[in-house]
Amino acid sequence: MNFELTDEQRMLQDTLRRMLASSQGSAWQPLAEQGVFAALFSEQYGGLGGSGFDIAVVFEELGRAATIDPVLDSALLCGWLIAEVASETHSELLADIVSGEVQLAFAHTEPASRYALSHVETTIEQRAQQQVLNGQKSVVVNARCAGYLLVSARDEAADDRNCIALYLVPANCSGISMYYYEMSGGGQAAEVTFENVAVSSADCLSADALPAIESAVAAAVVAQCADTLGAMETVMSMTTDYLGTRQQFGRPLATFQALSHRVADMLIELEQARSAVILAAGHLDADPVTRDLHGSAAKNLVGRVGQLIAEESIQLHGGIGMTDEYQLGKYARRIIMADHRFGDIDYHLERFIELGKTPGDF
Amino acid sequence: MNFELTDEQRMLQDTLRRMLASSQGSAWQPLAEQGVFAALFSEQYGGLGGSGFDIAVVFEELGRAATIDPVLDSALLCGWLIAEVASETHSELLADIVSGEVQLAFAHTEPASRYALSHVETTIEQRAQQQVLNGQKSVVVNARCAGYLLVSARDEAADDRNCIALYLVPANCSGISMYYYEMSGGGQAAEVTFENVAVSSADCLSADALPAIESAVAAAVVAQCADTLGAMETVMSMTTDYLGTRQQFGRPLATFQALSHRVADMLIELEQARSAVILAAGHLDADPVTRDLHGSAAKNLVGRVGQLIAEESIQLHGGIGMTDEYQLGKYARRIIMADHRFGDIDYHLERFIELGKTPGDF
Amino acid sequence: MQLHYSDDDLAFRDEVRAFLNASLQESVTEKVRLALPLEKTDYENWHAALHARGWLAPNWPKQFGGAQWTAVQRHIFEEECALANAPRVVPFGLTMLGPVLQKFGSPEQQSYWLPRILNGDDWWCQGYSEPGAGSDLAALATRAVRHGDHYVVNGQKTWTTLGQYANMIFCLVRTDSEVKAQEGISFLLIDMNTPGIEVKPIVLIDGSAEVNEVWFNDVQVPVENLVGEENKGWTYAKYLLTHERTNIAGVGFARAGLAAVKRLARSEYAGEKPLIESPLFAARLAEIEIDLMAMATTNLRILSRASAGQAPGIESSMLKVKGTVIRQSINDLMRRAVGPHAVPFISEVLEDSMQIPDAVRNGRVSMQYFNNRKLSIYGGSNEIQRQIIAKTAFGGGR
Amino acid sequence: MQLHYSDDDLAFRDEVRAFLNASLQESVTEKVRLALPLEKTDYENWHAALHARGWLAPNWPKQFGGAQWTAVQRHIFEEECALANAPRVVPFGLTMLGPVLQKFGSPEQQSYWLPRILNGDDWWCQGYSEPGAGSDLAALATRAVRHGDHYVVNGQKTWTTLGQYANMIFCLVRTDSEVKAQEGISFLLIDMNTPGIEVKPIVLIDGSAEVNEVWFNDVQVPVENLVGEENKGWTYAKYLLTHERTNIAGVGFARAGLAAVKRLARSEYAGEKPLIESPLFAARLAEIEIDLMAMATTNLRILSRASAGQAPGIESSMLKVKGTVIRQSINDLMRRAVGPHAVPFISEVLEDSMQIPDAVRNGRVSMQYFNNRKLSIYGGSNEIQRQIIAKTAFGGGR
Repeated sequence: MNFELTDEQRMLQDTLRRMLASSQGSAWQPLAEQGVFAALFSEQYGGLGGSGFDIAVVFEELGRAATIDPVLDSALLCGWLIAEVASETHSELLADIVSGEVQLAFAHTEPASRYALSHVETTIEQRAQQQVLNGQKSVVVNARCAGYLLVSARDEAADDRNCIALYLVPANCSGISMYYYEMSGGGQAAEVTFENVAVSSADCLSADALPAIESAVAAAVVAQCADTLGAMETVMSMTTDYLGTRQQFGRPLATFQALSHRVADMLIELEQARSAVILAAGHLDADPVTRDLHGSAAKNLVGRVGQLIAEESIQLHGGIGMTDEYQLGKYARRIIMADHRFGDIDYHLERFIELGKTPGDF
Repeated sequence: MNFELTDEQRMLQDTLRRMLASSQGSAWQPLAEQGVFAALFSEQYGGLGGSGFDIAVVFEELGRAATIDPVLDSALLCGWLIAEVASETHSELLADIVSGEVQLAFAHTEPASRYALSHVETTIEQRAQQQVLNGQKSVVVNARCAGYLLVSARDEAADDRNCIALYLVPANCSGISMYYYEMSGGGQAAEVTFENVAVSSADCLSADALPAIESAVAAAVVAQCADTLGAMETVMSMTTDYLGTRQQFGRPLATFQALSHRVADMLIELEQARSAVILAAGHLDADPVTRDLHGSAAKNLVGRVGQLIAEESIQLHGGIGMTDEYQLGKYARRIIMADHRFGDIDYHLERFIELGKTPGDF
Repeated sequence: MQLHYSDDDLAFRDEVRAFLNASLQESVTEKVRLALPLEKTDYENWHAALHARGWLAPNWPKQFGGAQWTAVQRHIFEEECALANAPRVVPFGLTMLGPVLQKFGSPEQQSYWLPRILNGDDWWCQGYSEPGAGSDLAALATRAVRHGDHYVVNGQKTWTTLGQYANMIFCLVRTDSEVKAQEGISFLLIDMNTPGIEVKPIVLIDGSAEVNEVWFNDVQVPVENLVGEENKGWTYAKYLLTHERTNIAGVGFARAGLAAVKRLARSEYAGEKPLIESPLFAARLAEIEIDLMAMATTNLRILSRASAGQAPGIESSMLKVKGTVIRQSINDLMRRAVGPHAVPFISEVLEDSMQIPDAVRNGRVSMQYFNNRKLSIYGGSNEIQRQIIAKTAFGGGR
Repeated sequence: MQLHYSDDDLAFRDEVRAFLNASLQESVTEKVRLALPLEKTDYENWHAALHARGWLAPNWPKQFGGAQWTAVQRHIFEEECALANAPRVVPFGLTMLGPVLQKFGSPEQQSYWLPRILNGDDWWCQGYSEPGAGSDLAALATRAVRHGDHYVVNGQKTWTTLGQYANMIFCLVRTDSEVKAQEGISFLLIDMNTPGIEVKPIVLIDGSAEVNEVWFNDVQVPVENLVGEENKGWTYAKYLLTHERTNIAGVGFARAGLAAVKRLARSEYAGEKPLIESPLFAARLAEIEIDLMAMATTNLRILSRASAGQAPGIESSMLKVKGTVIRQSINDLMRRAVGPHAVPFISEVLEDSMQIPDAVRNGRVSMQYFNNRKLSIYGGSNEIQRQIIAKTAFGGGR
């Protein structure tokens, strides 16, 4: 048993922490130059890492610095999807993702799908000489900057696990319309409508993409949890700093026992969150049941801890914590909104229960 | 709107509080002499009260004093059952209950019924010239002192709401065997086995007793919640007294802010519990859905608050709170064990949800 | 005990409902329901409509033009307004300054300012908090120095809600720094148009800009704008804080919020079933509903005691804590209900907020969630309330 | 990172399992599983079996007869013992006094007492707490006054676990009352058979009688039973408290408890379905399981750091709090699982406890629930632990 990072991981962590501490606005370019995206992929796909721990190291730092670049949705999520289903036919695109040359967006969630990965109503139909996409996608993160969309669709209406196809569609195709918005947690997304968007069969990356989607989302769950962990670390240090400095009734807030005991509970839960992230990262390459069981455990626990730490930090700060100018709010939004991506605490608790019924050794 | 007790209720409360504060061991005789049991029944059944608030007043005081007599299970629960189904045929027995002359026990719960009131496997069968009871009853409170048992049974195996009959059986009938035990919350109970116990058709109080059982249990739920409320009041005053007196690190525990804020939260929840009891008591005579909705709300809320107050009081007391000699433990057991009678917090939360689906004005 | 409204109360409720039905415009209630920002005129119109009906000042005595309702009537009114998504009545003149002037103001101040409050001639805001004095008002540093018939005021106030619309502010200022912290404070009425005053909005984490900083730089205030005696302002401020807290529990807001959650949870689907049938969500919802039922009853119990002339004690602190916790849980449920659609950042300052597609506008519930974190911070933080409750409990004075 | 046990560790685990399998008697494990009281001989037999295998003192250096395992090996051993329902090893001699003597005792004390601990010649108990000194050890009042070659001890100790079986007690006593509270304390070894000592059981709320009061009335203790220097006892006590807390999280106990809850919840029925399929119960269970998985990992992380020679910091306080909260939640689930059958009072002093019908014996889980309220009180209450954590956090020394 060994809970230490490898030397490479530690270097990556140091580099990222230094770089992001000084970066303003987008860090995409420096991230690409430092080869950070390569850390998210195994050598097989042109990367230099790709393990759960590599992913966790990168996203913990991105969360700690509250970086707004779409590393999770574009590089990791779409990159893993391409790697899983089309690494050979689209090796050039994959290389461009790994190098940071191109950005994508995963158009999968729909207005009625909530967190279910298998709920797809968008249709693909054969009409005359071509295939056409019709449907509505929700919360397509990074749609505005994406060169391509990865679009899930079905050729029949069945709401089951089979027959979910994945298409690679240039974002500027005729028939695609988007309503853009900023996200509370940082970054941007869009509601995307497909109206008779013509695609060719070469654009179809997979006719049965759900296992690949589940695998890529499992990596995204590890990333999202690590991101929240990093953000919580920043929040905790802001909170202890503030309480140690701010005076009320003639002494620092930190000396008020009722407040300091709440800080102790937050620190305890932060350690729990760190362990949950380690467990999820360490099982990302396990069989799907074990992988998802630990992913769900982490997403549930980190979601609960995130809510505690975000809410308590604001409360312990008082008024200043409510202001946009102070950085805390940005982090609190990032942490709370993370629970609305890839399944919230209830979704993952139920999935954990469901997966736990499968006998297995974990 | 008026939240004041009537003069009669206030007098009853004062009398009870005085009497129970000075009583040692069983208070059954003085309770009977003061006409306390009469307060649990309406005039129609020979009583002087019988409203939800009358019941709440009595049981709040019994809980406050941690009285161990079986007022709830014998007088209230069995009394209400007789009143509901056999007030005319068994008027003498009812009068003896109201005056405190006789004690009964309700043999209804079975090893597999958990909290469901409609789960009865005990059978009643016609054999030759007589009817015989066979089955097993669990947690029959007050079985040891009961002159009669009220036994639920079915003549067919159907596990539905119909065909649950109620029999009045002398406790010393041949074929009845009992395993007695003390209860953690106070009082005693037994596991009771019926093996070919002969009964006559005159012993059958009702052939379809479930609505009456539900009504009597609704009154028992109000009583149980009020009892817990009273017990929590004692616990809170023990806790604030202790923290105000006990010195640690040179000053009273009450001056430690982390502890005093927890006390504040307990007091807030205690007020919540009081309101929940008032709501349940005030709707005891409403239609069954409204009645049970408020009963379930109270049992759930009081159960949650009880756990908070019992656990926190022990923790705030430290070691002394763990000892049997100090009175706190007795109260903590009474409060926690109340959650295991007539449905626990989960059972009542689910029932609340279920009942809430019925349209109604509450 | 009698849990139900009297016939008189029920008749009053019907009267309120009829009035709300006739007077509220859907364009306004829709904004309230979606927690979108109101125009200044929306507030003003509602103020005028209530004034015309004689219902603007339920808490004022008749002699000053108030409705002089019973506590139960006021509760009914507040609850019906919340359920009907009426705009809130801006409280600074009506429920805060008004009672202080009625109790401590000079006859001249009463006859000049009180009618102007009712008529809506002045829009008041509150100058209590300062950057260095949050829950600790005694630490306040804004100074007023008397020069002849004027005070000269210097300092900074913060968290001034709706200060951007106000033309008048009532302020706590330090007039004597030699004495103990809570003495030496005075209560001044200040015209916001006086030279030297600057108002800067504070943007909150939900993007809203309803609260402000107010800066005072050599601001001249006529001495007749001093309320009561110099250096006695702390007494008036405490009166204001403990007085008039009938709606501190926010029962009406909570009920309206819970109704909104249920609406959402019936239309959102988790798989084949509406979310409201998902066991975990239903359990969260039911637990909050049970808590709210109890708290509403606690609120009525305290109101009914107040009607009977008993002073509210620590109960208002209890209601403040529990009321805010419940409302915050409802906001939490609301964002959980919309699932992945909670992420859009729909600030109230977006101008086309009524044109945003429905799915995207769901993000508004997250804004409410973040905005309502303030509930447990302002008006005496929940920590301060717990301190008050514990102090009373250990003082043995329950 | 590598989350899994090494091959060596796995081989060790197999070895432990085989040993437990061969050595534990079902009559004993059954009592442990049902939380029934053990006989003195049950403890003694287990002690002897471990000693025979050389596994009695995992934390002792080899020179004193210890196994000198790695932290991970000790963790494996403790976890396997808990899962196998092995009796606990009475810790007072082995994990508490032993290390103190090894570090601070004289060569004579080491060579006399340490083998006796291993051989089970002495049954040690602990005399720290006093009625007036709970979490505040510095307030202790038991005095030892030196007269020639003896100390004369007067006072009272409390919470002395298993003191009824003990023939020796190690005590903190005050030898100088002139100095500051934490100075002037000495560490004495006292023979329980000395005249003037009286042991009285304390019955706890679950009816158990494992803890005791110990009274000292002019008890003569030879000076050679002083450990280390006079008035330096506080240093040794702190060493004892911070040292050897590898099992503070109680992961093994929690895992065994969770397994027991699952067994119960599969056999209890709520209507047609086993309780484990009831959504609310399943959710409670899953949340605790998730918390436990994380805590077990935190525990391993800290152990692995300790193996690497890093001193445990506030992490052991964190594990104490989270570990006890989790174990108490498991006890809570256990009583919930048995539903109405939780009410029988099945005290451990009932002599026929193995003869009680199964349904009634379910009441035992409530006893465990009540008994384990102690977990968050003793060994430094959770409030003390939070204080330590906060102090470190604000001291900046993480």
